[in-house]
Amino acid sequence: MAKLTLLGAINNALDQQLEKDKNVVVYGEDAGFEGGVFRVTKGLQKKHGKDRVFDTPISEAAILGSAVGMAANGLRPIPEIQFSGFMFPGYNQIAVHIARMRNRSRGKYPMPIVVRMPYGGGVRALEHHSESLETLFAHIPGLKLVIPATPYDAKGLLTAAIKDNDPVIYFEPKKIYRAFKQEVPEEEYEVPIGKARIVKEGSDLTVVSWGAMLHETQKAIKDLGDDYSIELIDLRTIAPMDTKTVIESVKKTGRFMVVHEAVKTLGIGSELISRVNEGAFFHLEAQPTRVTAPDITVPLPKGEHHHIVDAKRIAHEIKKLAHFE
Amino acid sequence: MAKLTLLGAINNALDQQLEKDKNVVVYGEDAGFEGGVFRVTKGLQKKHGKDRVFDTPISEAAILGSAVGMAANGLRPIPEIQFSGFMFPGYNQIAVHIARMRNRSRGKYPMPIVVRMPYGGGVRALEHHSESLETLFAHIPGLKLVIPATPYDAKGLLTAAIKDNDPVIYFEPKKIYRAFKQEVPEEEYEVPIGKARIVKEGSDLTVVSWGAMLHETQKAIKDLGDDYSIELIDLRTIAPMDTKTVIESVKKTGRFMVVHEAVKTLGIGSELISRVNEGAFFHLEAQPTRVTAPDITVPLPKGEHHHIVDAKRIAHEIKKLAHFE
Amino acid sequence: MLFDHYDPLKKEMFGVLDKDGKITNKDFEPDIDDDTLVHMYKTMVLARIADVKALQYQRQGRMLTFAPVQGQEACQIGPMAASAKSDWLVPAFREAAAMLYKGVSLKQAYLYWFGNERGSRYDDDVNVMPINVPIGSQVNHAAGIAYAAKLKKSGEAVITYIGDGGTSHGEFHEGVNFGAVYSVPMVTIIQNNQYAISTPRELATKAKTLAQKASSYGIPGIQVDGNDVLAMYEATKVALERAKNGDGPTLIEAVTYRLGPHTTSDDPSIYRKETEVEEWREKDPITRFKKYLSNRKLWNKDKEEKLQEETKKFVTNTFKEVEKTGQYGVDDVYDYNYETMPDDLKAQKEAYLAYLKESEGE
Amino acid sequence: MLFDHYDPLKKEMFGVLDKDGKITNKDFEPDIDDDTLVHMYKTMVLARIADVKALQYQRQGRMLTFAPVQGQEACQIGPMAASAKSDWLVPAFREAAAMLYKGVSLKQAYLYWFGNERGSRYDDDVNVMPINVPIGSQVNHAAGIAYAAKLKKSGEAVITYIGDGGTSHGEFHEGVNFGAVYSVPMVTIIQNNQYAISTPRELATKAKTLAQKASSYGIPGIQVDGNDVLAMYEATKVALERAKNGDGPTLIEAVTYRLGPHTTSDDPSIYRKETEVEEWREKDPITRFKKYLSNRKLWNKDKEEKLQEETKKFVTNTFKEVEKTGQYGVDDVYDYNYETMPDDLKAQKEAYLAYLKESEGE
Ligand SMILES: Cc1ncc(C[n+]2csc(CCOP(=O)(O)OP(=O)(O)O)c2C)c(N)n1
Ligand SMILES: Cc1ncc(C[n+]2csc(CCOP(=O)(O)OP(=O)(O)O)c2C)c(N)n1
Ligand SMILES: [Mg+2]
Ligand SMILES: [Mg+2]
Repeated sequence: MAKLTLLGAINNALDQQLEKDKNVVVYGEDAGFEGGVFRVTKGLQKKHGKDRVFDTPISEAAILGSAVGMAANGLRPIPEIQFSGFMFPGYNQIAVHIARMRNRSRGKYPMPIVVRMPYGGGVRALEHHSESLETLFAHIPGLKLVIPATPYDAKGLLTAAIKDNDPVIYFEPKKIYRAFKQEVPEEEYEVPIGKARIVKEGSDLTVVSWGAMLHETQKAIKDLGDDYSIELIDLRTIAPMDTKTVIESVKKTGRFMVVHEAVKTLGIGSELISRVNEGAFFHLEAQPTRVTAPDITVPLPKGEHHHIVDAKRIAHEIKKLAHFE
Repeated sequence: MAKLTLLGAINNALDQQLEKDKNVVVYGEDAGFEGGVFRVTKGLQKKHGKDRVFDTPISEAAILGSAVGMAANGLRPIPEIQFSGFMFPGYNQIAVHIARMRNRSRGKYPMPIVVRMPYGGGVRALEHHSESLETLFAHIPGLKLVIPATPYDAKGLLTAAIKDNDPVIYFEPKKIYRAFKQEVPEEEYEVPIGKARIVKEGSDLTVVSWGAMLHETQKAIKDLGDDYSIELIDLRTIAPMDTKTVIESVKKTGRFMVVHEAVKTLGIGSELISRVNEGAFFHLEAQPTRVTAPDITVPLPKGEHHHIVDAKRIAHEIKKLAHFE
Repeated sequence: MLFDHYDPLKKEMFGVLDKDGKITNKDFEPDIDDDTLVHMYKTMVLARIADVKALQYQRQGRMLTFAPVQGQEACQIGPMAASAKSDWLVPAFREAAAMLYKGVSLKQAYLYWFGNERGSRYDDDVNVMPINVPIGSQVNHAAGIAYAAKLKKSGEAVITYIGDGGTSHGEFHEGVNFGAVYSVPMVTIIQNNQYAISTPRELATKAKTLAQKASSYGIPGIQVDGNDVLAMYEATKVALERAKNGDGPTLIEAVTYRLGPHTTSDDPSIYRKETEVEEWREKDPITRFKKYLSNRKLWNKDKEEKLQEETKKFVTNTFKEVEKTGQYGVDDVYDYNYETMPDDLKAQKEAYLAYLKESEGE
Repeated sequence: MLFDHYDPLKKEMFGVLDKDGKITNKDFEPDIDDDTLVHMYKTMVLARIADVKALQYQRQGRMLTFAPVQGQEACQIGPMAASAKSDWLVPAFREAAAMLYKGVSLKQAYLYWFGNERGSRYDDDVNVMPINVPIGSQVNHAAGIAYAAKLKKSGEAVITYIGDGGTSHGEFHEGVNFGAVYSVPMVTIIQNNQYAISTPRELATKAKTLAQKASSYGIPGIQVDGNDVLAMYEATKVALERAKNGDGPTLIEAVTYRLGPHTTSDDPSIYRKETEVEEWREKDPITRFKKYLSNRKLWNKDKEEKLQEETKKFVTNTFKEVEKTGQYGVDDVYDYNYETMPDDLKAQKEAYLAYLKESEGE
């Protein structure tokens, strides 16, 4: 076991899978020689060769579209999008091909592709470098979407994603790339896609979050102390959602809150609330609460604090919901 | 007053605004000379000249990106996307520029753009010709999204959209382009953006729908007869949503259903249910119901009937919800 | 090398066959064995008849709207005949002739235009990608397939098609460029059939030829008479050799014409003159090739009559078979979206099946 | 015409000034009045000093990451000086020098890199679009602005910038093509600074020059010494004349070098040798231009010292002013998303303000 950051765990998983499966290829803008702008793929080109770990022209449609072709011809491509805010020019390939080729070809051409992209705010970045675009992937049938919040899950989920025969979008919470270290097994292991993790059991209120925001939520819960018995769930997989775990929890607690970085309207919170309605309506003791960004464009850093929610705000909302009669 | 189809009403609104405002331009793939593949823009090039109504190369990014530039330089562009399923290559321009330029430039460059696109299924079409992609626009701050269900609204909403100084995505329910005619005033009028329409008052149950699906819902209600007192709302504007009208209705009826063509997960239904929770939670007598397509890719025509809901299914679900105790 | 002789910037077009099926360019006449020549011809005829019939079925409401191939058979059959079985075809949406040559069955082709995804499940050993509707996106798929071929040293090359209108698309640009950067074994054939739906070639781009776009990617480009099946064969063969030698992609512009409508929903009389169509009908690629074969004594009237009759029967019978399949079942709709169906989707499927049962009487 | 003399396919590069500031190409030496020459020089120096200072502030954590312009001043100032006040500038993200010349104030420029949208609200009469981060997309904006100019017969032309790496993008392809199809008044300048972050120019495309991509759109293309401000002026002037005459777009490749890092988050020592940087430092566009001005007796040591001192003071004071603005308020975040705030957003804003109030003590 080694102590790794989330970034280190991703690098380790990529390295291991490149080693074990000669069909795995890793590529993207600056992902080869220098190892990516965040150095997530550092050292991989040197070790695995520049045919399997390589730099691309700036062309997201080609990066993602070529993955379709590589997958059709037997590879397991892992393209990187430099920042999730730059996925738009390649979204066509994701929505109309990567998500659909298996179904279109009635199983002849499955798409074992993992699209990696750093996402999320709070890093004092320029425009388009702070987006949380979960909805744009979770709404498209045929895709999976996972988001690790810990180094352990980062490696396990990525390994599972690479071995999955369906396309997986892998969001990397860049704010916590190097925030802390955790013991991560050297050997291969998988964290199953589609299973949430109960971070902390509780009986008064269920809170669901993921990615960097999970840690803000944890902080809020810690700050609130023992007065509140909160069940905290790390959703981990956004699509397909682990509805069951969430519903079970709400049946127990009767109160539901979701915390995310994305804007409110049609954020993942809206889907979770709908599912909680469908699965635990008569257990609800209060209206579900969404703690999210408002429906505005992510501001530049001097205004970003008005957009992204923090532990203080989360704690405030938890108190309100817990005390609601 | 003339009796017009929905398509005729759109043509009429475009014609009128081209006439009244020399800054209006209309363009898209085949939108000029032949008047578009559905003939929505028929006759407009001949009448207004080929500098103001024109054909473009096949390049959605250029079609939408040039609109940004035209708007910045004083025009009111109305680009057409041939089918909503082909908007993806141009989605970058919509999400990162059209929606954001006003905010980015702190008001210097507003974006008075109307992006027209036919959408929706049930017309025995090829792949990518039947999508309902409301979510991909309603989730993006800075955009508006309207969908007419009648010729009267088609003209009024389009006129309002053209006069709006913010970007409006205008979905055209192609299934009902020529389905029926309605009296449409010759003179200019606006149907306000952001206001739903109560199609029929009722006291037992609220159903919200829009576009072609509104008509299936109407049919279902008619088929059900007088046993059920249903309040039917045509949402008309998807973003910004008329939350108030919906909430008021649910407060009255206590039961809520949404019917749409898009897939279930993160469809507009999820947002409506969340808003109903937030605004009328303690009025709800039963769990809200989503009557939508399942979370799968739109099938080719020989399987499409398993995807899109019809009047029969809607009636079935209304009965279930109305009888729920 | 062939490509050095024809400079698209000077509008030099490569051809070997004239309208009467005579060889005008001995230097570049391809060397094709007789059986292959006849097989090429037969497939062109099959594609033509299947097309004519499908138009008819469609007008009767028995098939979906589809994209007819009439007039473009040569630029599809020539290249396919020049390729190996293991080489890939990455079509756009108007390549029925090419697909049939590469081993897609007529039944599959028809099933697709009948509205059934099973029509895109070709046999396992057929290296053809499904019909690709979103313009340009297939070029990136081709680049990826070719990248994999190069990495695996499989010896495969890839041929992809795009229309004249499609060359304006960003996906075309990125795909050809991507392939060129890595020198992958890939040949991009532009079928310049003069129109993108109603929009004439001149509105796609101000470039005089589409072949000259090759210089943007630092690869060879050539303009070829797309109604000359031998020239298309030869240009593709040389391009495939380059590809397999590691010399990278080639761009071929096939100058041709769509004799039919864009699709069955299209009315070409709005945007083009019948005289123009007539001019191109004179250059019909099948007629030209038939003359060539007759000149070489490989074909005659009797053979033609027999072929016509047999093919028509085959096409009619195939369509009848396809028509019998009708609407398809719930499993087909739900079961191919993922390898293993997620729980929530399973629940949706079960709910739908339950509804179907409950509502049977309603 | 200038463009006929330099064929990018033959790698002929246009230049007029040598390293020592001597004219090597009398035929194409531009005719610029003395005041303008001096103003051009002063703006280059301002851009350079603003850049050096900003790097320093950024390292101290007082500014955001930003894209330095050092080394590329000539390919920005030359074209801007050749343009009219009413002509538009549509920048990518590394055009600080061009923006300053066109009337963006240093305060605005700094405010943006300080992380405040107000830095993108230029004065009303300044025809400059905000900094554009998503690669390539600005080219389509330029095409649209130029389309509007043509339609309104306003006489304006549009200059847009893109990097070498950006030419691989589909948005570049579509934008230049769109402009060419309608012959709009538009000039696209590729700043080939040899790298896209860590990725060398050779990996962007196999084309020998980027200027040759022009032929793909049927427009003229020229490769220019991008560190030669006079050559850049002249090439742009001719291109703008063509544009305003209705002859359509031009593509200019400016061969230059980014002397600094890609952004302040970048460590160029990973991917390029110091010797390479040194070579290009010798070709510094500012030094060359200064020598030219000195040769023409328009500049001397005293003037230089004074300029340096004044500019440094101006830059430092401007930054101090900017730094005082600090974080901005709730209104700024909410109020510019729509002309009229929708009700639900209003409610969100009110809820947030209420929360701020309630939680003050927490
Ligand atoms: C991205 C995208 N935009 C628009 C369309 C609609 N469309 C289908 S075919 C066509 C014209 C294609 O013209 P061309 O590339 O010349 O091919 P041809 O039809 O002539 O074979 C268009 C615009 C599409 N399929 N994909
Ligand atoms: C669509 C998109 N993809 C990726 C990026 C991230 N990115 C920012 S700058 C850059 C390199 C740009 O290189 P080049 O075009 O040569 O311009 P330069 O930075 O050298 O001025 C990249 C990849 C982006 N901004 N936009
Ligand atoms: Mg065509
Ligand atoms: Mg560069």
